[in-house]
Amino acid sequence: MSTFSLKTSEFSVIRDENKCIKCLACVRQCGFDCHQYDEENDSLYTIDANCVNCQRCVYICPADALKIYENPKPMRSNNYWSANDLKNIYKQAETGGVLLTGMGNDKAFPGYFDRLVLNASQVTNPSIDPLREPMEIRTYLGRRTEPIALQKQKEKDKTQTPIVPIETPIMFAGISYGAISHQAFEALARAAKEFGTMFNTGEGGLPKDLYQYGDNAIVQVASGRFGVHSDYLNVGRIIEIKIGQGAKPGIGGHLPGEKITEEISTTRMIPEGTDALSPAPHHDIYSIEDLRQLIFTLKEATRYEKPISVKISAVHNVAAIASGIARAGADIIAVDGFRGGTGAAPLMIRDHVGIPIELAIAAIDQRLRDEGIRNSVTLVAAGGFRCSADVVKAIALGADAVYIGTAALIALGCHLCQKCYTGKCSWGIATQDPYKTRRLNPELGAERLYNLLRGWSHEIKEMLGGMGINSIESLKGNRLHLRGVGLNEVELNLLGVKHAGEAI
Amino acid sequence: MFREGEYRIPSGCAISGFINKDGHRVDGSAIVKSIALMHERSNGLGGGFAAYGIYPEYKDYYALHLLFEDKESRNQVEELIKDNFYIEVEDRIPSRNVKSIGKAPMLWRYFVTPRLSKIEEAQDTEENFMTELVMRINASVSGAYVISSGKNMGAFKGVGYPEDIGEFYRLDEYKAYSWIAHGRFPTNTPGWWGGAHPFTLLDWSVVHNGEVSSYGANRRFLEMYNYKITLQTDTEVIAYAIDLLVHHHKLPLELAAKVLAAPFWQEIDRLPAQERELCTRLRVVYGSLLLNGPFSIIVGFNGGIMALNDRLKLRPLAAACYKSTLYVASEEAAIREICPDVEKLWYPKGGEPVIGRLEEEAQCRLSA
Amino acid sequence: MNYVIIGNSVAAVHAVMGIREYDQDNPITIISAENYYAYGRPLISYWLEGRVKNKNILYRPEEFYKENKVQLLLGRRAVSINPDSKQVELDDGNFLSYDRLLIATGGRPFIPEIKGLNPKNHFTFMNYDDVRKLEPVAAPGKEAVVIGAGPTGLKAMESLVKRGVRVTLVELADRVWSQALDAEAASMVTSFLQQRGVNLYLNDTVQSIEQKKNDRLDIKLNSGCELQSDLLVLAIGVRPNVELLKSIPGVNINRGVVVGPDLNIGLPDVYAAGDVVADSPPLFPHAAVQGRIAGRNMAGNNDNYKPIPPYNALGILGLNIVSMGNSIASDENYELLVETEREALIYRKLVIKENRLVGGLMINKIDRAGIYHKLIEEGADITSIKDELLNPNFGLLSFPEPVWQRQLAH
Amino acid sequence: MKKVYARPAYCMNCHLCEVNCIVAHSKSRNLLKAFKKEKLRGTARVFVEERKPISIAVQCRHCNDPRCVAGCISGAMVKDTETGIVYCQEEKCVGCWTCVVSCPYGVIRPIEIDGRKLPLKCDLCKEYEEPACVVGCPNKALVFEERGAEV
Repeated sequence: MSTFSLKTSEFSVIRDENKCIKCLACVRQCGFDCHQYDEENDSLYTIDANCVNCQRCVYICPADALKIYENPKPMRSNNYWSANDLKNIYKQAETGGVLLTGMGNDKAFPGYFDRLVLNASQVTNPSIDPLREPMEIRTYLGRRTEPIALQKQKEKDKTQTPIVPIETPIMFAGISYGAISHQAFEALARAAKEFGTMFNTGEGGLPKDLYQYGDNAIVQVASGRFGVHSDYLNVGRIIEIKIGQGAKPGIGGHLPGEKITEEISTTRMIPEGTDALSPAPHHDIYSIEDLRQLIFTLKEATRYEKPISVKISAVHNVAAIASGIARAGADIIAVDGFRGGTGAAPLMIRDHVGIPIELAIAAIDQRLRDEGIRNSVTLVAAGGFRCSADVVKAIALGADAVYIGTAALIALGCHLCQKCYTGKCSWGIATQDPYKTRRLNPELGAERLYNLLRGWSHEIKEMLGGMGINSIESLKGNRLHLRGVGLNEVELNLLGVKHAGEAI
Repeated sequence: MFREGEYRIPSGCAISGFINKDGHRVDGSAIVKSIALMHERSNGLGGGFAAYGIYPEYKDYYALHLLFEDKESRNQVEELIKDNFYIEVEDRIPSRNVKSIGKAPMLWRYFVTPRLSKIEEAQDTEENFMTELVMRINASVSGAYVISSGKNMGAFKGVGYPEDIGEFYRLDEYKAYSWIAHGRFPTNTPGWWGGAHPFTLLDWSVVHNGEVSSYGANRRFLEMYNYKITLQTDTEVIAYAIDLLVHHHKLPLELAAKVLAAPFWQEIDRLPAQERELCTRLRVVYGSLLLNGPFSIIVGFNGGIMALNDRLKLRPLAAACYKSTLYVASEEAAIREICPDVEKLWYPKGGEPVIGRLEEEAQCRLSA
Repeated sequence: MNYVIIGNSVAAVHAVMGIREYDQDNPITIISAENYYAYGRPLISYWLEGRVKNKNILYRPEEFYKENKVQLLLGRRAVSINPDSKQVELDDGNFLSYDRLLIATGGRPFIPEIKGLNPKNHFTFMNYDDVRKLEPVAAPGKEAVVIGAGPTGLKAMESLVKRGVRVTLVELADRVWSQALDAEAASMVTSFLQQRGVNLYLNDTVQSIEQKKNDRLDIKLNSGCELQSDLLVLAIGVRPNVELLKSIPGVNINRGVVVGPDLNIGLPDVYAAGDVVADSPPLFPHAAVQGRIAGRNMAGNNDNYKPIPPYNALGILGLNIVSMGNSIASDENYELLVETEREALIYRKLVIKENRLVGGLMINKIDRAGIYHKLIEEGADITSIKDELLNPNFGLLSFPEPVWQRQLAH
Repeated sequence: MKKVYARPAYCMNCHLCEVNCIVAHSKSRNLLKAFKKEKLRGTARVFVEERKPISIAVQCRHCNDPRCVAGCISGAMVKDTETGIVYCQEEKCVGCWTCVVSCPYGVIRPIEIDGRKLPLKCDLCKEYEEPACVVGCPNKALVFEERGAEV
């Protein structure tokens, strides 16, 4: 007997009986036990309450017999109290718990990417055809020491900081092994290697069998220190100290014990089945000086051969914080906007803490320029990059490169059902259930990710060519190629762009 | 209507220049003839010249060429100048009336040396002190503009076809070992005398044909080094970029050229290790100074000129030699016009700088 | 090189294919006593039923002989073999030289001594001619007595029943198909047959036959029962055709001809395959495998025949029976896994001895039976999968991972 | 010869190989017709064995010395000498099931369609360029390739 609940089904799964061939693929593939088969009657039915609209069944159904509809809001419509608000209150009234969610902020905050437009050449200078002319999007990560020490070219110059090339200004964001399956993780690593860019291990360490991808790995050191040891630091090309995450600024992380399988336990160096708790702060970083110490500890540990990145979430004072990080010795600053993804975060934090990445990029870039130290760090932006135009806009605002996390997972099949925290992911991505993880063939995943990078990169080249630019560095911080649409004075100033229609 | 400085103005143009590497000084008629041949590449909204070695008698003084639109701006500037410099000579820049040229601003020149006390006060080098001052005038005194400020050189520019500008400034009366010239075809300007080419900063002068699509990136990078961008022209940022690289960061001109028109990664990747490392670092560090989009430029400086194309060679540039003279121009004809018997003529590859310098003996003689 | 094959059934056909794997050119001659191209011998019951037409009874298409450069002597018998001169003497007086010879003469029905029995008042159920003779008389409404309830008798019974003939089966043993069915299975089959109107006499056999004037037969059984019938079919057993080899020194006959692992019969270049071979179950698959190996060896290869446990699949009136290896074992030396659903006519039994599968018997639920047969043949230790064996999901995944990985990689 | 190989690490138990197999072997070659009109559900020649979390699609291995061919009493089961494909000439088959017992992999399935007994087995979609199960596998858990000499 089911317990009485005020929660109602969000979705209806409609099966077209005329089409259904009863192959039971939906039953076998649903991660949330929505599809049921009654063997006695040889009939199929659905438990709508279980449906999260992950679309797995829709995709797998060979007969195209399934459709998922959002149920009409069962509550009286109210412009202030949204159906979601009510639903959440009902849920909490029943459980008394914190509302959890997965993936990025889905609230309807205004998006600046959607109110920025790009420039193109007409007559006075030619646009450049990327199919005919070289179009360079290679980007280097790391501290840029200037002026160039000419006389020291002969011997290895120890003052020269390590720099790392990426063949496209797009990297895969930190998503930990544990949050996602080994298969998904491997797909990211393979695609990064094949394309010549970087993937980020996230805070869960790097499984030994993926050390072969070390040259394309940014290895993270987060507050939980999971999987951090000498080999791990040395096998990666870049080390990233993770301070914050766009989806949950100011709080730590929690990977439930059910997800700590034998392999994950080995990689993370924690007992199997125990919860992996990342503290909110690093307990050895309570100030910028502490950060500097950690940065140089890591540099010492890796013979100054690897750039050190510091990842923070975009918060109100992000520009000043970034400046401090640059001065603390970081070679790369990664900033994650409030649309950044997560495997699990409290809903309130995800949806209400942090600032949009566009503003954070603009503020940090300008602040570092004002201080004359922009060239000493690489600025990597993350958090909700949906398409190549977003990337181009971010770079024009002042980023050197971007991380894509959500977009990469979508390329792997994610449908943003936001149930990562349940570990039931039907797509084999955010789960450790071996029955589901095998759904993601890393070969195919890597191919899809490679294709995504290829497509976006080509689009970036097209957009660059249109602007008459044949190298990405000429776009960096080149806000003249951006114009705002429907932005107010303050916003325009913060972004450092003119309004569309203004010539200069 | 906005004018230069208030408005970003892309323009197409004609450029020409030559240097007598033996230091032999010639009057301006040849350069005028050369640039005049490319009349069609200008539209009458700007022409200008820079000449090196023209003031041997005042070679140790900064020759400030200034334009004033009104009396008041001249007073303001002169006050500034007097505050900071000893003035050796001041006079109007000689000119002729030329029908086709509209009303000219007041054009003055001052041969000055900075007051040591002021340099000390600024706690800076003499050159930086000079640069600061020039930028201050350009940025803060409305109606006044420093056309050139180097030693033993001068820029002459205005609104009109270059041949008319040459006539106006009586260039046939100056003698220089190197001349560069510009005929302008701006797409949108009322035509302002200060906005014409060449653009100069101390000894540097730049004439330019093209439109730099990386302008925003270049500009914001230079602003980080305290360059005050006043004109919003490509020529201005090119001059500052060269100043930063060569003057402040001490890069040889050849390497500066590799910054402005960087080799493609695919070329860099093929270089021997040491060179590859250098070129990689150059691009990584100075990526923001890469001049992207179509351009051909001629840079004049004390003792030499450099011509450079964008790396795709989207704008024309020809070079030629005759005896000890090096010619560069947008079009081959502009060279043949003044040197029918060229010994060697070539079209430099995109990104490949053509540099002509005074021979050592001439250098010594001219500076003696 | 000259290949000669005596016999033209499955062993002979596979021998041809075996030879042709290694030798595409040298001539092959087949001596066939029957007047037909090789046909699927077990198909005769289906032919009689009318389910298989003349065309489809052929085991291989007519072109088979031409394509494989086989000279086929139909209706010819070999009457003697001279291993010294390497010649086969034919019934027309001719001699055929061979370099390699295959004896694939098969077997013939065993005809016991029965009072009143003569060639005209009974039928056998062995070859095409048998059923061609039966066909005109086996008309609906007629009555038939089939002696022997082994596979042959059962198939004969089935085809007659399907033609509308009322059949009485007489079996000497205490149950039908006693070589394969245990008491439980046999009782299921028996009641199934009885439900379909088949009369059964067990522990009984024919004592005498008497032809009546109306062409009907009076058949007396040992038990004293008397049966009237329109026709009598004898399906008691098979005897190998070894006459050609009997007097040749060096050849051992033990019911069939004794062969080495390479299927040589002890004479240079002479091989045997199929039902004529001693100690080999007279079963179709075994003849095929032996024929293939003998053919390869005749062409110069060196292949060994590893005995295959007997197995048989039999469909009787819709009942599907599969037996493998020692399927009847029931004493305490064996461990039995049994699943019975009498109503559904499902029976599954596996026989285990010393942790090895030695036999199996399945009725109506025969999915994946081949895996059991393979286990019997390999003699593998099945301790680890014993609990799985009769599981409805039993399959490759029931085995340890290295095993199924290897199987998939095949 | 080129064969279908299963890659268990990627088999996700969706059974679409079976569906695609059925469609490819249907008269209509149309999914809905094959299942709804021809009623071919359950007649796949490949089938997925499942033992959570592992599943594998199993099908005929097209052996060198196929026991099913040796055992076939009607001569319906043959191995094509050129392609190596083992297949059943259904019009010749009498449904005796000897092949079912012969197959060491247990991948010939005794099925009755419209009262006709037929041994269902993979014929490598000999009428198609590539087997339907491979083409339709959403996770490349089945591949069609040459893997050289067999053990």
